Amino acid sequence: MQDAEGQPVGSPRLITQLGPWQLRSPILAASGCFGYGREYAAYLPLQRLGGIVTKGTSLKPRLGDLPPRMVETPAGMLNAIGLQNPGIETVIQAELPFLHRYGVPVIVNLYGTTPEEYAELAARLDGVEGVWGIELNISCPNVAAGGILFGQSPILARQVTEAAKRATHLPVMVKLSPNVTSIVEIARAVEDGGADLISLTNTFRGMAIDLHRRRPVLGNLSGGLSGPAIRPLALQLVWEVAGTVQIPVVGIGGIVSGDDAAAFLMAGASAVQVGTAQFIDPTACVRIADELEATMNREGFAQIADMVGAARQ
Amino acid sequence: MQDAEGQPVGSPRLITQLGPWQLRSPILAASGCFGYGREYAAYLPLQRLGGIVTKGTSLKPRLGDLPPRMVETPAGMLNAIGLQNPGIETVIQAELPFLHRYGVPVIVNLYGTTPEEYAELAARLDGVEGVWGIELNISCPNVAAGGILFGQSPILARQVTEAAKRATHLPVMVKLSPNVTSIVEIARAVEDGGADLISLTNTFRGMAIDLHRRRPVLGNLSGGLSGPAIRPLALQLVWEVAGTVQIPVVGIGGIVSGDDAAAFLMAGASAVQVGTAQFIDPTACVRIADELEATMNREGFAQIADMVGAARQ
Amino acid sequence: MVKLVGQIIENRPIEEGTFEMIVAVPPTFSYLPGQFLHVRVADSYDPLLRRPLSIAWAASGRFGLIYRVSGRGMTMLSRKRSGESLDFLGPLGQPYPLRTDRPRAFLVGGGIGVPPLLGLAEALSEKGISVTAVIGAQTKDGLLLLDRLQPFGKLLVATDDGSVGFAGTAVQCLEERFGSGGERPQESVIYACGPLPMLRALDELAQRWRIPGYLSVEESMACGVGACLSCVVLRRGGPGESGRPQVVRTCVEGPVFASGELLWEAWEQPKWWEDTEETPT
Amino acid sequence: MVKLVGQIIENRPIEEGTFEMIVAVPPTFSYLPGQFLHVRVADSYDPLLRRPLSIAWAASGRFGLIYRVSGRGMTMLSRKRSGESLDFLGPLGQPYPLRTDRPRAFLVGGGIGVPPLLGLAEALSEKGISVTAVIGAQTKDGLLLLDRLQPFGKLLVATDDGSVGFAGTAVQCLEERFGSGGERPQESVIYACGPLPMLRALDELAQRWRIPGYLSVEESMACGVGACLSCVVLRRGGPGESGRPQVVRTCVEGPVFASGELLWEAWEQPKWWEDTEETPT
Ligand SMILES: Cc1cc2nc3c(=O)[nH]c(=O)nc-3n(C[C@H](O)[C@H](O)[C@H](O)COP(=O)(O)OP(=O)(O)OC[C@H]3O[C@@H](n4cnc5c(N)ncnc54)[C@H](O)[C@@H]3O)c2cc1C
Ligand SMILES: Cc1cc2nc3c(=O)[nH]c(=O)nc-3n(C[C@H](O)[C@H](O)[C@H](O)COP(=O)(O)OP(=O)(O)OC[C@H]3O[C@@H](n4cnc5c(N)ncnc54)[C@H](O)[C@@H]3O)c2cc1C
Ligand SMILES: Cc1cc2nc3c(=O)[nH]c(=O)nc-3n(C[C@H](O)[C@H](O)[C@H](O)COP(=O)(O)O)c2cc1C
Ligand SMILES: Cc1cc2nc3c(=O)[nH]c(=O)nc-3n(C[C@H](O)[C@H](O)[C@H](O)COP(=O)(O)O)c2cc1C
Ligand code: FES
Ligand code: FES
Repeated sequence: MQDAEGQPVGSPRLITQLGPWQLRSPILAASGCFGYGREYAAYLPLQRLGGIVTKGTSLKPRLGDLPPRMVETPAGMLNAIGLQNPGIETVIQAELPFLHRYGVPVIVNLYGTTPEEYAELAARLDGVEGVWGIELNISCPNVAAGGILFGQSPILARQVTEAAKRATHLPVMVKLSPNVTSIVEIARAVEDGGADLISLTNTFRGMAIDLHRRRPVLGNLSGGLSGPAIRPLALQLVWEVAGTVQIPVVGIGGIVSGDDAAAFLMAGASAVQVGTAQFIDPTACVRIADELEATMNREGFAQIADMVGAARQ
Repeated sequence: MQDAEGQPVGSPRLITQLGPWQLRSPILAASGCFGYGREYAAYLPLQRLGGIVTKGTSLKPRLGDLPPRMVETPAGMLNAIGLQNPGIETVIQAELPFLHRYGVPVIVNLYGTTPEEYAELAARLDGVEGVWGIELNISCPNVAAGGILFGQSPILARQVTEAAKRATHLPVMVKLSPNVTSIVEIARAVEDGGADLISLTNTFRGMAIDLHRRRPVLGNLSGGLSGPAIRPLALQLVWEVAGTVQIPVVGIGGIVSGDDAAAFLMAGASAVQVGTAQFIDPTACVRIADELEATMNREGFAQIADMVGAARQ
Repeated sequence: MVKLVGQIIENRPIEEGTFEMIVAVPPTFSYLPGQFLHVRVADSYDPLLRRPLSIAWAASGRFGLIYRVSGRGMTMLSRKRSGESLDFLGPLGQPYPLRTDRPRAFLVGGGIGVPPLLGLAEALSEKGISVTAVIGAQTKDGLLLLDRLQPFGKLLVATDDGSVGFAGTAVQCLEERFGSGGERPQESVIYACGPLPMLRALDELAQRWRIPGYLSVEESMACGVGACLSCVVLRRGGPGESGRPQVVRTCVEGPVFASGELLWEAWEQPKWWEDTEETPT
Repeated sequence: MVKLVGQIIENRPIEEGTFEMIVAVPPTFSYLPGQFLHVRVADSYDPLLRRPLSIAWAASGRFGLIYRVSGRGMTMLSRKRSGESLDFLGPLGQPYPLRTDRPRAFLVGGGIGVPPLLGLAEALSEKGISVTAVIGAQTKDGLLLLDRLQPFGKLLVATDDGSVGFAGTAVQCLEERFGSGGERPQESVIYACGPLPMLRALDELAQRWRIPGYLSVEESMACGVGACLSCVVLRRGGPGESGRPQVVRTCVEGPVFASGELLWEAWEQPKWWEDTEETPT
């Protein structure tokens, strides 16, 4: 399929209603794995994506964590990037206009150290051209303050959500951390706080040890585990959350194929995000969409909406 | 090395002090992955193991979970066995005497639905020949009552520990669940409850979906993830707990090589358990011990104790 | 029951999508038809686990595996070349009993269930049993190993779409033979390997005609040696066990079970498994 | 910057533990010395990530990779056979600048850093630059590609144990040449690829002798294309940036950096990275 300007837009069967948004595909690029879109523009038609969630963005620029920042693990990788980013102003001035040209829905992933910071970030993005919504990262395991702390307490998770909601007209997606006893409790708190969507999961806190140097490999000691290794864990969390909240859920974690995406949809997600798979295959977000259509054909689903929750009956 | 009867006992350099026990090796067979020792006796010299932790054992026999009970995932597997076991009496009469013949330290993994049941099980094993200790499974994700519930609440975890401690003279090891917000909180509760050792981690709750049947693969819907996929997550938990409690920690999760075992020791574990690796290589527990000795040579460690916590300096 | 390493002599496609691997082993290696090997397909941990494969046949110092290249594990296996080594455990599990008290054996195979019948056909025919292989598939192209079974006796072929032989399933084909009086139930034994629906239908047929039947069941396996309790099925309790169902391991007590032994409903009826605390076992 | 699939023409050991893979690509394929490819070594997800490998050389319609079979990824790569395809991204990253303003080039390679110098030596000598390769290793057996570099100019060899050539490191060997007045710093450019300690020592040497130097750095990479921020190093800020250090990506702004550009202390001194909230960048 092509749009008015002859650009490929993918099959109409992939059209997805995700809360307030109608998307061309249920496959979105996950935060931190797609930069601000520039790097992958040469590898795939950006306009075919359901959306792009940007790298986590803070008020001020951040240098991020000490290297080494990445280490491979079985079917996974640990990262401790530490939310390196140029700060919200530079992102708005220098990065978002590029994405806006492609007409691809942009969701800006936000990171703050206080509810007020989240609110300030959310307010700043209100009305910025090309921005469809924000994703609150209350689940980053690689920063000292904020981040995961908000995602591990129902009260704080709710406060951050409320603060952001009050500050912006944009739809607010809240991204949960898996490192909790009860994901359902956090999901409820976030829903009560007024979130429009929930995305999960962020990475799982993990570690690798350098035997020779006799210390953890990563500069930050710990990192966040992503990739196929975490897929069964993420699927379980999505299953639990989708069975609890009324707002739409976006599944994330180890998706590398159309069948993987289908599993998350069947577990109750309305769309998915793809992260680490991009590093292995820079066309992943579009390939997975095409594979998902093949899965729909094979398993007899006419449209994306029919798959959502199909394994819950 | 051989013992008085000419049986191989492994290198003296592998001798490990684990809390109250002096073991021939820091490599123990993990619960549920070694049955009651019979099946693997043909594949490896049992007396070379640091110890065998038996399949989870309950007061009454249990049929376990509905099949399918196992599904492979990237670098991991999900299981939902549901603690099938013949009950404590049969285990004492029919299974433990077999292991006793090999002189291998036996630690009986116990599962109950109330603190009283754990106490009853612990009391029953007191003085049983060949039993060196018990491991309280307060972390099984595959049973409806008890199990993981105790492992997710500091108060309950402490109660179960205290109940078992009061009921037996045997050393009590408590096996933690990773599905918690703060592993440190649970570890402290268990230490306060009088535990002699802490082992971690049990499996992570996960799910796989059968796209064709449009339902979760496992009969129990969810299962527990084990294998190399979880190694970085388990290592992180061991790092956190070993930095918190004074009692020895036994590391478990995705260990398949001597280098993997070394990483857990360097993170602060005093010994490790090997589970899923046994399924891939039925000689794993002994091979890993031999590889660990090679790692010690390569990295310049004279004895096991020197490695413990070496990455924490 | 050992861990062995054999050398691959040959590994090539023998039919569309199906490979045969021939492996050299010490001449002391022996097996009984119906037993399987637990094979390591990769050095990596993805895929993680070994794969159970029936021994299709064995001769002095070598054996054959015949496998369909379906998923990732079998694809990796198919990439191994002659000269490389194969890491396997086995032979494992209970074989088909070779019944010599009845003169006629029907070997029913569906899909990728055919390979173990090859060695079985040879063993039975060596014992003077008259062997009839009943091979079914959806279409003509799915039929496996017809030429290899031919030498050991009669061959009946069934395809769902009727593209060759009997139009219908292998079980319906067999039913028709007994129903028409063409075969005598009281002289017959049934041996089978194939998909679950086929085995259930055969079990019913065997019980109805009072024919002894032996069915090889495929369950997902982790350890393959009885340690993990992954691969279980429910077996009807014998009179001595006061009729209580037993959880048995496909890898140790199976994969071959006698007709009438298995509680197939267990696959569908959670009640057998639920509230096991309450179930007096 | 593309995702390509090439066909492997050859993949074989050229020296102890070192392989050369020759890959056929469309004749339009071109690269500049110092650039790398990001190569998929397995179909499985263990190992998960691509592996960065320098292009050692390229000719019309083909290129060569030269790699040491060290860990699992390289072992898997070494198992690929001619006729199979190779999935790669690239050419990626910044090449060595080919400086023609100075007549002499010193190409310093340690360990597995030698391969990219091959194509570089060829390109420089084609431009009329006098090339001297300075190759170091711990022992004689670790010296790589001497015969392949020979045709492009002079060759200096250094071994830590003195088993052949200069007794010491490649950097010490070079130091000695300049120190003895045997080479003229003001006519020279240094190009290097190798382990971190070698690069640091060379950086110091180059700055001290005021020789322009270009150093290729190896950092762990996930994406290889600049999206993940895994592979960063700290670069000194230029005057225009008021001297503030910048985080740069080895895969995009590197792997080749100019001597004097990198803040090596960043690898050791967390203070550069800590409290970044406070750091006015
Ligand atoms: C006792 C026994 C004997 C067998 N003999 C043969 C044989 O001779 N030839 C042959 O082609 N196949 C045989 N099978 C089936 C064979 O084991 C599976 O086809 C194979 O495991 C598929 O692996 P895969 O990675 O290619 O497929 P995938 O579908 O990718 O495998 C994913 C997972 O499912 C399991 N699995 C998939 N299919 C089956 C199945 N049918 N039975 C059990 N587990 C399965 C795998 O072991 C693995 O854990 C046998 C199975 C059993 C239990
Ligand atoms: C720009 C660049 C060019 C390179 N060119 C060459 C070359 O031409 N020939 C060659 O033999 N090697 C080269 N290397 C190093 C090569 O990438 C590593 O040797 C290789 O990744 C090791 O993979 P493995 O799985 O065999 O080792 P493992 O040690 O098992 O790898 C584990 C992980 O560590 C990473 N890693 C290991 N060693 C290195 C390293 N030295 N640099 C960066 N990451 C590493 C791997 O990518 C992987 O993520 C280059 C590296 C970079 C960054
Ligand atoms: C290198 C890297 C950087 C990431 N950065 C962010 C980030 O800035 N903000 C965020 O919310 N999540 C971040 N994530 C998490 C991913 O968005 C995603 O939730 C996680 O990786 C799981 O998905 P995957 O397995 O598909 O990668 C990052 C992940 C990786 C691997
Ligand atoms: C098939 C299977 C059965 C298990 N049964 C038990 C059990 O009965 N009791 C218990 O405490 N842990 C049980 N476990 C958990 C293991 O002992 C171990 O904690 C976990 O598998 C992680 O280690 P691994 O990655 O080395 O397997 C089981 C694990 C598997 C895979
Ligand atoms: S596969 Fe482990 S018990 Fe059968
Ligand atoms: S490897 Fe991803 S930015 Fe360099």
